[in-house]
Amino acid sequence: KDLTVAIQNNLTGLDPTNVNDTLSQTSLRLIYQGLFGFDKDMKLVPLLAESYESNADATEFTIKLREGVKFHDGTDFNAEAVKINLDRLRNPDNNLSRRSLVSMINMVEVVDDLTVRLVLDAPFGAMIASLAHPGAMIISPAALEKYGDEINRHPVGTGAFVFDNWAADTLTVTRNDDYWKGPAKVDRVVIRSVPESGARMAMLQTGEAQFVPNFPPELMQVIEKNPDLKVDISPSIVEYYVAMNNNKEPFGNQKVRQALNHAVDKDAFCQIVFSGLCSPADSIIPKDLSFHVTAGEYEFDLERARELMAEAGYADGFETEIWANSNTESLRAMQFLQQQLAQINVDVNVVPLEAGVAAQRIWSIESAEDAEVQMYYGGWSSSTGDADWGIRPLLLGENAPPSMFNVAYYADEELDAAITGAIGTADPTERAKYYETAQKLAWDGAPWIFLGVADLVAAQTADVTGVHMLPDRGFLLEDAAFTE
Amino acid sequence: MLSFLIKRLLGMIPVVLMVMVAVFAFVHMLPGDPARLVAGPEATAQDVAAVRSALGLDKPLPQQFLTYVNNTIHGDFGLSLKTRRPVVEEIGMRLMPTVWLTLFAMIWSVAIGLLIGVVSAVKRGRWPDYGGMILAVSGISFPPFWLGLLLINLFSVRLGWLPTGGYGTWQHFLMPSFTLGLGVAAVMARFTRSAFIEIAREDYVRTARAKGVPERSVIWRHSLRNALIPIITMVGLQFGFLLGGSIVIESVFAWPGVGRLLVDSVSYRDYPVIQALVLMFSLQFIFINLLVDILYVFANPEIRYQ
Amino acid sequence: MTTAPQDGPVPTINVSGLNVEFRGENGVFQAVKDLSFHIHAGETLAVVGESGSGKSVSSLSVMRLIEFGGGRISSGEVRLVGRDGTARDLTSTSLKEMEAIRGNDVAMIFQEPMTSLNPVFTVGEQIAEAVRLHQDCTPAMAREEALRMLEKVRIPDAAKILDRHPHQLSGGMRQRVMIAMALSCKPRLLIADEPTTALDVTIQAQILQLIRLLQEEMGMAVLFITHDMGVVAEVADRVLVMRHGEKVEEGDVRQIFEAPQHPYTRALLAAVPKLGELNGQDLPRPFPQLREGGDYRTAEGFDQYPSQNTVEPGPPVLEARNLVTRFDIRRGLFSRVSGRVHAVENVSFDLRKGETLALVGESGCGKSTTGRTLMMLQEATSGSVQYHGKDIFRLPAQERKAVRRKIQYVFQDPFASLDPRLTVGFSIAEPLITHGLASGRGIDDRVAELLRDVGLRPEHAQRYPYEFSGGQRQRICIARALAGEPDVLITDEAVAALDVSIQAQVINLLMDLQRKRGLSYVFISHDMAVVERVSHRVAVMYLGQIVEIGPRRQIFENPQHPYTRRLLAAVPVASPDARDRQRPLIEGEIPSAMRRVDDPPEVAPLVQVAPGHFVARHAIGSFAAA
Amino acid sequence: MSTLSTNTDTVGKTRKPLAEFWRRFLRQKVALVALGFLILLIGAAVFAPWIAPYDPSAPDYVNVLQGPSAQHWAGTDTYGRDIFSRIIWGARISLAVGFLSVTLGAIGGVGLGIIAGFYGGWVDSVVMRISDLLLAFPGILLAIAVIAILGPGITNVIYAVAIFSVPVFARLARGTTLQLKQAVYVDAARAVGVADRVIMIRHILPGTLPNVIVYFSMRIGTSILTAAALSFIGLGAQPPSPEWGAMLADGRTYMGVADHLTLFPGLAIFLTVLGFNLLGDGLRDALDPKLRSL
Ligand SMILES: Nc1ncnc2c1ncn2[C@@H]1O[C@H](COP(=O)(O)OP(=O)(O)OP(=O)(O)O)[C@@H](O)[C@H]1O
Ligand SMILES: Nc1ncnc2c1ncn2[C@@H]1O[C@H](COP(=O)(O)OP(=O)(O)OP(=O)(O)O)[C@@H](O)[C@H]1O
Ligand SMILES: [Mg+2]
Ligand SMILES: [Mg+2]
Repeated sequence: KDLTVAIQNNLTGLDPTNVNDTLSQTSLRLIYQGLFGFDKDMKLVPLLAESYESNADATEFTIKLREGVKFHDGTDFNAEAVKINLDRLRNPDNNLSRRSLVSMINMVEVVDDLTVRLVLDAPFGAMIASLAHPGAMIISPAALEKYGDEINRHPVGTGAFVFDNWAADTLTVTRNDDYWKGPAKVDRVVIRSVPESGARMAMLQTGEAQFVPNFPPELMQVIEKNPDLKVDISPSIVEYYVAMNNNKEPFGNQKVRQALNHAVDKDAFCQIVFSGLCSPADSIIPKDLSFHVTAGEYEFDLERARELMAEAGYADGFETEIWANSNTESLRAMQFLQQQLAQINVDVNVVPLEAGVAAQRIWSIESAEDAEVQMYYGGWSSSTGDADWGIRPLLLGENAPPSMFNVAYYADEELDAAITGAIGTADPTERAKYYETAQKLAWDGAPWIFLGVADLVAAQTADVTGVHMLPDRGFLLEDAAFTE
Repeated sequence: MLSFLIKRLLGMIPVVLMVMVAVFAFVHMLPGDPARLVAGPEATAQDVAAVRSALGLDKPLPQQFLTYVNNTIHGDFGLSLKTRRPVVEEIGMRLMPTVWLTLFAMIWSVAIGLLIGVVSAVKRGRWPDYGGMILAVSGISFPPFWLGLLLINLFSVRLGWLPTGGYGTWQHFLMPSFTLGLGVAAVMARFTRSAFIEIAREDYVRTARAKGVPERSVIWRHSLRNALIPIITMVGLQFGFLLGGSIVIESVFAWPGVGRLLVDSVSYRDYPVIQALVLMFSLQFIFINLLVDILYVFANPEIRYQ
Repeated sequence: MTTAPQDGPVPTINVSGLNVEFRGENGVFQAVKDLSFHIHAGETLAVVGESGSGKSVSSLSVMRLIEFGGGRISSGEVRLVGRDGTARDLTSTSLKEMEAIRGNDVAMIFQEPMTSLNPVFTVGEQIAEAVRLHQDCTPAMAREEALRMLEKVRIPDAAKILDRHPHQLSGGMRQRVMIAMALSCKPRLLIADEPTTALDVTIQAQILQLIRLLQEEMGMAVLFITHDMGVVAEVADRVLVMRHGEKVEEGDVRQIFEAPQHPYTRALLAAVPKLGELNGQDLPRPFPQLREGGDYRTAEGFDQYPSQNTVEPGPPVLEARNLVTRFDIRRGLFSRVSGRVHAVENVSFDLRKGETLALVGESGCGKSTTGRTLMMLQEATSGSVQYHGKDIFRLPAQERKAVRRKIQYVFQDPFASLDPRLTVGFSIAEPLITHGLASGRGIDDRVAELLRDVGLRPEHAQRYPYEFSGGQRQRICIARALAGEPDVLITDEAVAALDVSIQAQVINLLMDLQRKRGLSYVFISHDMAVVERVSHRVAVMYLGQIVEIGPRRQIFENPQHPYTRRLLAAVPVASPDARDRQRPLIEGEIPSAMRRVDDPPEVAPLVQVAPGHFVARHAIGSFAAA
Repeated sequence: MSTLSTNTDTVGKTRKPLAEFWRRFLRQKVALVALGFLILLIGAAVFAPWIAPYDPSAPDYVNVLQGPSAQHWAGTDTYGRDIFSRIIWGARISLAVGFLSVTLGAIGGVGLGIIAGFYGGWVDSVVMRISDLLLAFPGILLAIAVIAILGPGITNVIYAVAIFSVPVFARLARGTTLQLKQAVYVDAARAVGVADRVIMIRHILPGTLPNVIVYFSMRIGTSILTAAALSFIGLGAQPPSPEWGAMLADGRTYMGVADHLTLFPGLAIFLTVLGFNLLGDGLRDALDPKLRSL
């Protein structure tokens, strides 16, 4: 039987090392596998690797590979294949968009047929997490040889399904009978892009699709009324926040930033924007990311907010602008924030930005001084499942646009030290300490209005099991099966 | 006839050139950096710079333009920035679904539109006229995505008669082409009515009656042929709109067509795809115009090739 | 006066007590009142009457076509004997059944030949359709029949014409196609509504003969509507005179001509211009007008008007010199000029203040184009036109506007020259407004005055062109042309669509204006009898060239060019005694003015044969050099 | 003898075309009803602050997504805002976008089309090639371009929609002009000395109007929906200003859960567009004297 999955957007490519969107990456997990991967709770698990060891300062990783695995084209999976893949990915001449995952590797050594050693330039504690990212999945060396750049259209991996066809809006894969974990339980998986959420729901109802990840929470009622359908709600690692540009008055003032945090009712935010399927943020990273600690709470308290505003000299409020990518959810969120902040006389002008325009005005500026952004609403998920990628790109002082994504232009020396300290070691307890400090510091400094962590909602027909959403909004289909 | 065709085609060369200049200017005027979008949300500044130079977007604009024109003339439309598939392939696999959908929608809506228009004109001022026109006006007033979703709800979910969307069998065509054609049918109905009323009082219509031509034939043969000129003009325009304008319908019915591709490409700043698509739209527009002009001559021999 | 069914055979059609009305905004308008008449097989009834008297409406009612034009037969009976010999009342026949009767038992030739054919079908198809509808035959047979009909109406090269579209044919040919179509099913009754009004005399003569021949052949009853008493005399067995929607008199053609009873009929006959009436006179002279209660048979019964000597000496108002207007016909990829229509070729003439120059000639000879060129509506290929010594082709825009007011044009097609979206009042007021000649109420008053001048009523100002009959429209156009108080008036067939009485009135009006204001006229016409009345000088055109020009008397009494003579011979004479039914048919169309680029027509100066009388002696068309 | 036999009647006034047109329009019953509705709507838009029972952007988190009730005639939206009030306020934006943009487009298009058709030659070529260019460009893309350059906001939406209405109006007007300029009555006007400009306005423009009005009234609907589409991709009205199209687009994710979110804005658009179209038909018929007696 075929499993049809309806997703919102078109896939952008089939070369895992060269795609950037979660949907494409996660879909490619059907065909490809990495040395490591995640289970449905986003816990790191070995896949093509069996185990690894690293030295103390996190500069050398030795990885033992699984034996007897074959690519779909019959090529053997071995250390040489890993070397070819990692060397291809980290070579700047190849211009692969996922290069940053492995750019810190200095050398890939084939120790024996089933062992590779990675030697890094500098300590990088999150190395193994990076390898678990779909961008570092392993491609058949023979196929790379054969197709060259065309590998994007002829994927050959070791996964549970063999590539069949990629048309305008559909990816079809068929069962790999030689899969090393044993053959999958469905014959084919079809991933179709269906832009309208209403249409995706209709497909579920008619049985044209069995699984709809990222289901709009507002439609849950419909599913709940239908005995043939069910929803699956799980926590995500996507945190929503409003970054306040610290270079712009009055956001340079910590009291103002804290006041704004007190002025927003986070429960209401979850209710309005995500129909209640969301929990208020309690740190700069979501609960389900490793090294998360509860950093504190900005309770909804308008009195306190007004007080702080007065202390900061803004008793009469001020006028500002909020930007976000334009989509239904951010529009809803921005309007909500507009109403909330109006309570403390902050007059917010809502400016939705078309994707390209957003890229231009927020990320592609020449230098930090040119930034016009005042407040930016967005969400972030750490695609490596590690705290590092959840904090460093967003709050490290030097990572302000255009270099990375610190739209708050937040620069705090103590915080920077904690963040860089954490990647200097591979020792989990030490990293945990660093990250605790970082989270406490950032919470107190309030570079953002901390909002919430949305739940994942997936809808499926009741006769399907083994389909899951991953906390980063990807999904796992490998174990899908139909119950009769 | 042949020389007329050649002349018309030659006359369109400047339009195509203008379109090329315009679309090039257009994509580069759009705020937004494709390199940024290609490099992805997690890319660093260096990554973006690397992508930019790999795509040749760091070259001076005039040079980029010449490269673009040169490549286009040689039939090379490049690779999509987004999927890295050849643009020709990217468009190729979406073109036919759009063309068929458009044709299908066009055929039924023109037929129905004509029928309603003629009946309204003939029964002018009586209830079939009001009924027909209100029907027609409703056709234009329905927001298409709303209607599309209502239809899916009724015919797919409730009744289970039709697939919710996608491109495939004839059943797949029914709802999208209905939704798409509704506006056209309305436009056709109203223009037909209007043109028809103009014709109805012509002397030659009276002549036809005087020789005993049955009323049906007076309407469908003698009057309609003469009313065709404005109608054909409208069909041509609508056709052009439909091919490029079915974006909403393609989204609602998950139709793998060029309209959706265009919107996706714009938001992705996929320059090669946008450029090729717009060029294609303009060529198709030229072609339809030509067809319209040829039809004019068939519809009314008084119009000569000029 | 009722027409009781007479002894003998049953008439083909018997109309009794017919009333037709139009429901308008301003109430009901009764267009035909209590009309009765009958026609026997083989007989021709001519219906005459002034414009707007209900002639067309009556005939459309017989066809039951009036319903499609917004009219209604309110009472009366139209009893027609069909092919099967049974008589039925058409007023109570359903419209569905009428379809089988129309074209089959009754056929009609319409007043407007230019617009009555469907532009999108070939003429062959249009005739064949009629055949197919009423006769049980295959398309091929219908086409055969269409060809036969075209040959019968003597269209040269009929096989080729069969596949032409109407716009490719001249007015005369279209009218013959209409006749072929009407006759194709050998109707019992043929209604011909002014079939020749728009045509020039030579073609008219052909068509009249044709209808008569075919009538004799098929034994049809013919209802012939016209306002031309010459035509009536030529074709009618009996005559019915209408006025204001009512029959005023009916009788045998001789009786009507010799002993008309009703004063209106008398007035009508009195107004008929007769060729040769001014023989021996040099100057034009207005039509005599029947005195109230006067005896139409004696000169004493009329108000006679003296000849008018309005021509003032001095320099001419208008001088045309070597005027040439050609139309390029382009073909092919590079729009090469493949041929030229030599519409006006080397035309020169003078026009003095107070003078009327008539321009006569067959259809397509270039009369209108000459007029349009004078009006600067058509760019001249070469030559000049001077108005009071100023070359009007080279005037600055402002002066040009002033000159335009002074030279006015009455268009050949009155309906087309009125904007259908404006009231006629506004159309007449337009020159006043444009040139600031009146304002406010002054405009309304002036418009009312102009309307009265041309025999219409002031309240007509509020109506739209389509609400008028052809003749009424023509008068509106004259009123409009007069509004700008011009010096020169170019009238293109200005009275062609008028019935004789109005025609006489309008012509008298024009001449009166000439006398009072010293107006000069270029009088374009194909009606030689009218031309004789009005003109001081006459220019005869043929294939774009003037073949003969001279004082009116010279041209009419001593025509020099063979073409002039032929033209004069074709004029029908308004007397039943003069009719010559055995006259041979003149065949063919006039030769075309279109020539290859490398084949220009021969032009040469005219030769003076008498003082002021010039004649072409070089070869033009089929007329060889003399 | 210069005054011929006439029945001397009352002197009729020369009715001006405009007055005449009005008189005829007043007889179009359906169109009058439509006009009445639109006037009502415009009134509601103008007097929205007094008519609307609630503040259109005031949230009420206790009463979100409520169906129609006595308090909220059209229910409330995601933020508990009163949909009825939003529709009344939204009339301001939607009517402005729908009407102004098309009016601008029509004025520009018809003007250019008549000039192109009347003068022909190179003027015609230039105008028509530019309009071809605009037509060849998909409308939504053109709108995005305009807004990308001018920035988002309702005024720019109006310009954007106006610009891509121009070519069709130009074509329509040009087509009719080509026909009408051949008319003898145009020659007749010229012969009287009427200036080209006046001929275009007085004799040609009215002839183009029947088609233009029909298209105009249809276009209003399209442009309201286009504006909605633009709002939806974030290029239209600024939130929280209530724009019908945006309300509809927003509400569509609730279809099946809270249908009143789409029903009422949809109905508002529907009725407005219907109103404009019926009015358009009426105007068209009033402009055409030939239809009078029917
Ligand atoms: N469709 C119509 N609506 C209103 N009045 C009409 C209509 N057609 C004709 N009339 C009026 O009916 C009267 C008779 O018109 P009709 O066309 O029969 O005149 P006619 O005798 O044929 O004149 P002509 O010789 O000028 O053709 C005229 O006063 C005319 O204004
Ligand atoms: N715009 C034009 N283009 C090409 N040929 C034309 C044009 N106008 C007139 N002609 C041709 O020029 C010739 C003279 O036409 P014109 O209208 O002057 O004739 P006319 O003497 O007025 O005839 P009628 O008595 O039928 O009105 C005809 O052969 C006609 O076909
Ligand atoms: Mg008549
Ligand atoms: Mg003429």
